[in-house]
Amino acid sequence: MTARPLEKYMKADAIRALKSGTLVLELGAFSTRVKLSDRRSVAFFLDMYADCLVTLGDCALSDFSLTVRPPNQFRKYFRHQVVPDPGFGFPAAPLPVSMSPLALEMGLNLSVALQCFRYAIFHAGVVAEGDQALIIAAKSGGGKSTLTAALMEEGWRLLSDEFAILDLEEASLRGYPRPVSLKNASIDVVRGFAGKDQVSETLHGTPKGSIAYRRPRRGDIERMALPARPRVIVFPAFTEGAAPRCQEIDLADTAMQLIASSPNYQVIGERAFTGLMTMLDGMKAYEIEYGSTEDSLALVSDLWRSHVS
Amino acid sequence: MSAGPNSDDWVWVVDPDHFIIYEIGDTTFVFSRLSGTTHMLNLVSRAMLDFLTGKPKTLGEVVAGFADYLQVPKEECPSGVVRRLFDELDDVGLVERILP
Amino acid sequence: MSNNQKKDGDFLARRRQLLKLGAAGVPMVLTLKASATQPIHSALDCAFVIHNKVKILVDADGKAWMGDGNIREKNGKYKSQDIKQFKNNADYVFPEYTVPERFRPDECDEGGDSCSGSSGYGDDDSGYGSYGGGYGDDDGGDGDESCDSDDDGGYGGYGDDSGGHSGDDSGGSSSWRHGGGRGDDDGDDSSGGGNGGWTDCYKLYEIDRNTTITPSDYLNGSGNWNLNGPNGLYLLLAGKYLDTYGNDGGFPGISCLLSILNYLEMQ
Amino acid sequence: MTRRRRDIKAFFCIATGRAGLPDTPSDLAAFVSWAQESHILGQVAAVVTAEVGSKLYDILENARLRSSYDRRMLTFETNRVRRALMGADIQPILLKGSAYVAEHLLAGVGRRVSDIDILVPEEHLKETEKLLGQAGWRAEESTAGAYDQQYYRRWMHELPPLRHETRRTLIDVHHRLLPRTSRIRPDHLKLMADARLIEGSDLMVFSPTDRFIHSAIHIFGDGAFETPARSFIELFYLYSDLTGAERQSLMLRAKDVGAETPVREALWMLGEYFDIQAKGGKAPWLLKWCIRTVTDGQGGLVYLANALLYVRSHYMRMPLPLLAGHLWKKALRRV
Repeated sequence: MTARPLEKYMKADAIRALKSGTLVLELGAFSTRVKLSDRRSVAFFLDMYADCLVTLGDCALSDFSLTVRPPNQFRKYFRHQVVPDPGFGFPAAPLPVSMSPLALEMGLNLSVALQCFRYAIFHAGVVAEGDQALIIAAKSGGGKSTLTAALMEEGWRLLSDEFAILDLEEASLRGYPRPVSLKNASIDVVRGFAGKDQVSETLHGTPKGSIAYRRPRRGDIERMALPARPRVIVFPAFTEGAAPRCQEIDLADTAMQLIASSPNYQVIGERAFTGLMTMLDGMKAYEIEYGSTEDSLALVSDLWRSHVS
Repeated sequence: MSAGPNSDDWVWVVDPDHFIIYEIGDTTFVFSRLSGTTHMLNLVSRAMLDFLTGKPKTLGEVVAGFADYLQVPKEECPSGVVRRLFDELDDVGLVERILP
Repeated sequence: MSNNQKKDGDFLARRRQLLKLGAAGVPMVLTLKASATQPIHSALDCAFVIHNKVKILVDADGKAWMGDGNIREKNGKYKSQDIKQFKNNADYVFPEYTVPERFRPDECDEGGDSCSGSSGYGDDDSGYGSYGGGYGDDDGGDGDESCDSDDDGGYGGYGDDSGGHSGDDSGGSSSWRHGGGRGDDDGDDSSGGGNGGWTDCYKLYEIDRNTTITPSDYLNGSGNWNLNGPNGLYLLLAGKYLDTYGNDGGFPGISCLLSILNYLEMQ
Repeated sequence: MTRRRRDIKAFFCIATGRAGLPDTPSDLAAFVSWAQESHILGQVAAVVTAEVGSKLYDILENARLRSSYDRRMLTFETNRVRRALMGADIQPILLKGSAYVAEHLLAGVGRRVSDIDILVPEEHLKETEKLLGQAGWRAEESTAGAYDQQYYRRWMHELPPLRHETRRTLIDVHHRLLPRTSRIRPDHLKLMADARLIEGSDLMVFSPTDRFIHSAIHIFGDGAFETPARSFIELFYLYSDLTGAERQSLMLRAKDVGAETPVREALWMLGEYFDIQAKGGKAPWLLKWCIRTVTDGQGGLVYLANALLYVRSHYMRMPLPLLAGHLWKKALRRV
């Protein structure tokens, strides 16, 4: 039972497996059993995860099980809603069924954030050149995902849009290339430079505004097993009309902010501490402020050139 | 709030096996193996940690001797500050009492 | 590797500076935690919109009624008749001691209204109803009419947070929701002030229509609730409701709150 | 996924290390998903090993990391309780998880816990509460309300749960084992009289026999059925730790301390799921049906069985009028 790319299976088989909860997604370090109940999330999954390795059948073990389902068995007859259910009594908020792709993506994020302890997880995007990685820390309104998507166009490979996944032994980051989540204005920006077919249809009126996803490329998935050593971390700040600015920040502050952004640092304990301290050793951290995607790319490329040759 | 009752006669120590340390500039990151929690210490709290590491002292001795250890004049290191500093380490379980 | 041995030129100066801060009460040990106020992953970054005006009436015993009825006010007193009307038509009723002291009315002119005594124990069957409701669907219709009106919930923008089906999973809960309709003893309240009187035995909180409430705003750095103002009171009541009935829909915003509570629980 | 009817007994065997893992991938997958759903992966990981590099290895390693956090947290909280009571002449008895961890019992390995339980003599309750309060454990706002306080103090066997201001951990301070209103009235004084000091500590734990009895009271008398598999494995290990002589005198002690019914039910369960044929095991048919249905976890009646167990747990704790009142105004811990 070896995993094959999703698109290599008969479509009908894949759909049947998704609906019966017998499809296991093998992505990066994690296997996730996925069960979907509505057409929209199935279509989204088949499209966005087409290049990902999956197995069908009920024999595969998985780290996580995710069900996107109606909130309860009665309600499905009344209202069209779904919730992501990562299987440990985490009742996230119900969403209208039209937003089931969001529920799916939220559920996959929750699974990693709350159930993974084999790696230290930090809330950040990660891209890499070969085996050298750049961490883009998440800051509200900072434009992490837009910057991540823009760097993909510059030839960087995507490790993850949502999490820096730190190996506890060797201070390197693992790939988990899932769709990059784009909000509001950045959707059209990314459609502009990545091409229409690289971005999913837009979900309007979600709790976070409009959302669309930029798919990981086949190359990102093929190279996901190659770990990358982080060299630079940026804390992005998008400010309308701002002149590009860049300021080095103290690694002690960086450590503090990364710990605060980690859902599992406290649980893992000592190995997360030593892992993080080892990772930071020799890294450079910067706060960058910009008013346009071009400026952000220029800032990052300058920093990268001066520290990583 | 304090970790618990205290007395100037009680003997305290910091056990170096119960934590690990990384330094970044003047900041010391301490991971406590007992609590599983990470703490950031500055130069002064770090000095208190060193002052007690492997060297048991009564609270009275800590209060009396810390200014000298820091090499600062006594008036710059009032006993109230020393006691509070001790309490902060006590609170997070980094100092441990040696029972008589 | 004692720090004492590797002092450079201004090492001592920096220590002395820190000691001054210490004397001023600045903590010298900082404990690092994932901050509960910074909802780490996006799923928890939830908010919900109260689409219609909500009023919360609180009495001196900490009872609360939630509804949208009109209550006339004059010089800090409320029209007794309106109060009675409001209670009878309330969508949700919470028993005494639900609301903490700080939200309750300060002084109460005893002559105005006898704030009724113990209720709660009266409705003996309510407990059992909820078991029944759990697996049978027979009770379902009950929840509907009151819940549809407050169906604005959960997530803003599409007002579709599952109101109206509360009966499905907790039939017994209807006694809580239908304050008046279910013969809650307040209906029999012989308010001393009479219908034409005014009373200050209550405090009224109002939440405007289209108010967005972000539960995580009411968490402090160590993950404890810091609930204040009408929105804080709303969250408090939502929490009480949640603990009794679970995430069964009905109460607007409940799912959002629940996801945060669960997150905190796991910290 | 269509599943065959699960062989729960065989699963319990594997989960406690008395049988090897299933041979076929589909049986293995069924076992692992049962363990995941039953929240006992940590317990399984304590006794089961897997080949390095396999997915099972990852899953078990993940569970081990998770449960070592629980153990560390419990140990540290126990350390903090000791610190808070230092100098006072109070020797609390650690209950349940914190006792198992302090005593390094198999029953404590991998078991998920969220709070710490201690038992102090009633006359020390006030002082304990005061000292814990000074050390940062406060009644939460929800339970600090007059009703809740009154409810806990009058009817329950514990103070309202106290949450630590900065660490956010919960502690339940008991002065008896079940509520005053409870139908079963175990004689906590007799259990306390036989408690002993933990080696190298000034904290205490129950004797091994009483640990089993208390666990049976908690699970069958107090109705802690949210995670039956977890509770049953705990009882199994506690029973396994008893010597032959202790097993012989178990029923006698149970009768003596007024815990005959829950201990009989626990022994019935050990026979049902762990093939332990202990004398005295007995349970009413309805309880058996509920437990079998819930443990099996399949079929439409699970909900009914769960609901009945829930009613039962409250029924066991208090008389009817009180029960109605409490469910009506159930205390809220979290907000």
